[in-house]
Amino acid sequence: MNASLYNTIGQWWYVHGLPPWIFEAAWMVAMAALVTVFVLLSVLVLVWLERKISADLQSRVGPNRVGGRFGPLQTAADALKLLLKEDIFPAGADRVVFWLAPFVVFVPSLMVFMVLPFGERLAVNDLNLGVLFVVAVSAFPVIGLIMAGWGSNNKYAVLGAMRAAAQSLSYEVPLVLAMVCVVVFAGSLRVGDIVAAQREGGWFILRFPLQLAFLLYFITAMAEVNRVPFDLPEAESELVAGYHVEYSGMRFAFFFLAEFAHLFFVSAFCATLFLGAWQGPWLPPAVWFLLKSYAIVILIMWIRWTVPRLRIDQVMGFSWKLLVPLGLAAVVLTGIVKVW
Amino acid sequence: MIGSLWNVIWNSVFSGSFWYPLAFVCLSLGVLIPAVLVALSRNMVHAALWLLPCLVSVAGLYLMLGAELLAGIQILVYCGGIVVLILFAVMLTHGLGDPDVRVHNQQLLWGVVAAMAVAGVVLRLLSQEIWQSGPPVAVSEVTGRLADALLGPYVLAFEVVSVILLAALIGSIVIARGDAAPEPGADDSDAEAGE
Amino acid sequence: MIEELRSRFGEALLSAEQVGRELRVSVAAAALPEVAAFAKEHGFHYPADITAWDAGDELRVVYRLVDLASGEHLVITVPAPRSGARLPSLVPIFGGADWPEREIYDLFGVRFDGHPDLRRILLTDDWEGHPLLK
Amino acid sequence: MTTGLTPTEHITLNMGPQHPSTHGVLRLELELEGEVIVACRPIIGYLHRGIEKMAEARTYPQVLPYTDRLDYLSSSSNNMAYVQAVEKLLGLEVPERAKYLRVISLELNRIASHLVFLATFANDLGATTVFLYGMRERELIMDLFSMWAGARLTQSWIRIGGVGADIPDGFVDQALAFCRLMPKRLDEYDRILTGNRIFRARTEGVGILPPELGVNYGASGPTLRGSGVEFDVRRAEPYEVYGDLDFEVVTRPTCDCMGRYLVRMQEMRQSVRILEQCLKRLPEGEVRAKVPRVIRPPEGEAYGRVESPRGEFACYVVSDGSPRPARVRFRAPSFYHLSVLPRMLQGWKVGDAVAILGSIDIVLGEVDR
Repeated sequence: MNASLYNTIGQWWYVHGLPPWIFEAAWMVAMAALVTVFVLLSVLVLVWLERKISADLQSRVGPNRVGGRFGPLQTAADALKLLLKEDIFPAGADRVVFWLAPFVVFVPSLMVFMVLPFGERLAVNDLNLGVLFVVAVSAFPVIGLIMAGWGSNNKYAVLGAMRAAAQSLSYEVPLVLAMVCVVVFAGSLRVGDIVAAQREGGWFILRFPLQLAFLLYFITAMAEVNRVPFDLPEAESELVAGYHVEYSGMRFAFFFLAEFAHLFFVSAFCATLFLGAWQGPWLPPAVWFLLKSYAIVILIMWIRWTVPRLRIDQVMGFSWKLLVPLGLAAVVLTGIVKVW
Repeated sequence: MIGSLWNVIWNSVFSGSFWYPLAFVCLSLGVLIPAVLVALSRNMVHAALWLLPCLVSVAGLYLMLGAELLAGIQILVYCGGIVVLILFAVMLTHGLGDPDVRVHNQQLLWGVVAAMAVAGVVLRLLSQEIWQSGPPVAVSEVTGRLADALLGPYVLAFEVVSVILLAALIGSIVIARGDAAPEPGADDSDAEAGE
Repeated sequence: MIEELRSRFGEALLSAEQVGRELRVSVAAAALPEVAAFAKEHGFHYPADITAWDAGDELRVVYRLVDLASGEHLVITVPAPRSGARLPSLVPIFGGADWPEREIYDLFGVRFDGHPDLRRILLTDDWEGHPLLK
Repeated sequence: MTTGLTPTEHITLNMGPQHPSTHGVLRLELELEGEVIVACRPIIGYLHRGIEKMAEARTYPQVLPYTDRLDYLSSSSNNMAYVQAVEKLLGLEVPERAKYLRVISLELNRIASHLVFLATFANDLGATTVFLYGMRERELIMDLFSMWAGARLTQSWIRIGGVGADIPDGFVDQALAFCRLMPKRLDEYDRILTGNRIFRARTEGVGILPPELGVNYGASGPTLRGSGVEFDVRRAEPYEVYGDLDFEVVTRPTCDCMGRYLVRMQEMRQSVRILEQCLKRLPEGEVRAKVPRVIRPPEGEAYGRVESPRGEFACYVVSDGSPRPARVRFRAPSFYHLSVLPRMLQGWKVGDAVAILGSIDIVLGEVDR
């Protein structure tokens, strides 16, 4: 549907002799807006899902009033409340940095969705360096976290920011190594090509050395989105709330949105890289895509509500002493298998 | 009259010849202004943060030259890695209570001399070269060619560099570790006070 | 035990009686550290409780040491004047005396010589007076 | 940790008095080097209500409700310590049934308190689900408490001379049902938490309390037993009917957070064992001895000692022969545990601070009094 719409409008445009790049740009802006709306709505669903899943795991009921028996509108109500709250700047905060931080976190977490194929040709822009784009853009939010922590003029926030920086630097390495395995296997950095490669030879998770890469990706992805057992930057019982301890209202909502958008992204990207993306029998591609993504999301939530939190040095040691060597081994192994 | 002017603008707007220089000027300013602010900021963290737009603009310049891979790596390594490291180091070593440090200007004289010297060399080089302007030649598949080059003729050099970098990484860890850190709780005073 | 204490400390031992498993002794302030050290040598390792009470004419500072092996209690009572009292601190002998001594200082105004960090503990630093005095 | 190259700056972090993991209004002044704790100063007194002073102006029975507010997670131990001291002064003998009921109350309270420990300790380490599991079972005990005392926390059910009222019909069956359920739930906790690799990595070898140091600082209860010292007031100086009951004093030699945790987990099983014995042996009869209308103990002093869930909880009562006590002093185990805390924290990380603080299971109500 997407492809045909693109062709129809595009043809009309060319026939009328208008410059093609305006059409391309407008198309991209429209798709980006669409994806943004989709992501924001997904976040509402995800937050609700997280509450319901955690409630179920903890033998509680969870949201059960707003919007019916299962509280589907609870998150929307909470979001509305956050919008209406007073915007507080802590005394002694670095106002500009404090003001800017939520956006530095939020915008990249939306940008990464631009290369994600929601279905066949259903990506905003399937860059030929898609994977690199994802890795590069995901490097930004951590700067936002540091800005938030430092700008708040709060020691807990600074500790949280330092943890975020250390953790993100450590886990980016195995994350990239895991992606390198996939890229080597697919022979392309373009996300579309990676999906195509899985159409021919089956899901990447089923091909020999890539199970290791999947495991690495899954673990590091949990660390990248700061989820238990890697939620140290915001460890509630230690640092109260970490880097966003001083944020309230709208600004807090931005962090929250970014966190869940990022969670959805890493899950969706996981499905794209390893689980054959939108491909699947009978159901429409977009449905398959969502099913797989949500399966990973639920898995991450399940883990979050089951295990305790690690200590910062254990987190770092885990990455440098185990994941990085494993990642290197995975890359070498993938190379060997590929050359064979 | 007005119509023809409008035509000129219209045509230039829709051809690369208007946008390309504009983007170049914007990105250049995006490099230069933050760079000056990095040097002049009194606040260490602000200085480190100003690096960010500076480096992103450099990545933008790479993009304009059709070097997407380089742009991506620029952002990944410099913004995601180096700036974070700098921020980390600043926050760890610098007092949290007093964010404003004096920018040390004792070496102002030498700084000016050095800057003038560099500027002279650069200007001389610039004046010698004949610069072509205009939109870049469309370079297709830079990445692919880069990959072919790295894994083809230069594979040995590539591997040697990788090994050297790995060795440097391990070496720096060994140096940074220093002596084995004392085990927590194994403080001697604890034991003697216990009895 | 009583005999040993008496022969060792003589005049400083004001009174001594055995009540059930409790050996209640009263000693002069000056002899307190020695008595405590002596008690510790004899197995009373555990400082169960250190407190004080205002008996009207004087303060009584009560040290309860317990021998965990035998279950015996040694209750050392030290009389002290109601104002300006100074006692030797037992912190070098019993780490557990640290906070209780601060508490006694806070609530009764007894100063402990040799205490490493004698500050108010329960009340705020700018509190005037010592509330548990009658 | 200073390697001499770049001295990192120490920062002082105030943990508390409002902080999710200080279990009340405790303030820890931590001096940090990066994440490593260089020094710690506990600052207390935020919850000081002057209960000891107030007690001097109340009659003996009137003091009792104040004791509920000390260690609010196990009010019956506080009641028991005070009542025991007063009964010693009076030389009062309590009916057999009341003694059994008191033990039932104490042990139920011990389980409830240890469940809160389990819940908060797990929560401090980030395992939020276990928090709600602990609270879920605690609720069953709270139901039992409301049956006999009408209150969940501040029971004041143990009174001078016996207990407040006899247990209602159906109590014994409900309590026995709880005793049957609890071991299964304990197995469940073990499955989700005790064997968890992350949990073990966070607790094993962390926060060492050497036994000599513990004894020297007056530590007691599970905190001391986790360091291998077999000291339990229920065994050392049996009160009520503990002397006739069959139970083990659980100790662990490891001296770490895990040791203290395991001691409490095992103690819950022992408490279930004690409860079952008491519920089955519960004799018929009076639940309250004859107590004079105005309690006027003879001049003297008494020391009531109880093994509370946190350790040796004691009450030192001095009587001057009047209807009001001359001095009531509460010996709170948490007070002593907090005073060793700086020793246990040194050299550990901020994340460990909450684990170690959680493992000594303090209640600020009894620390500040």
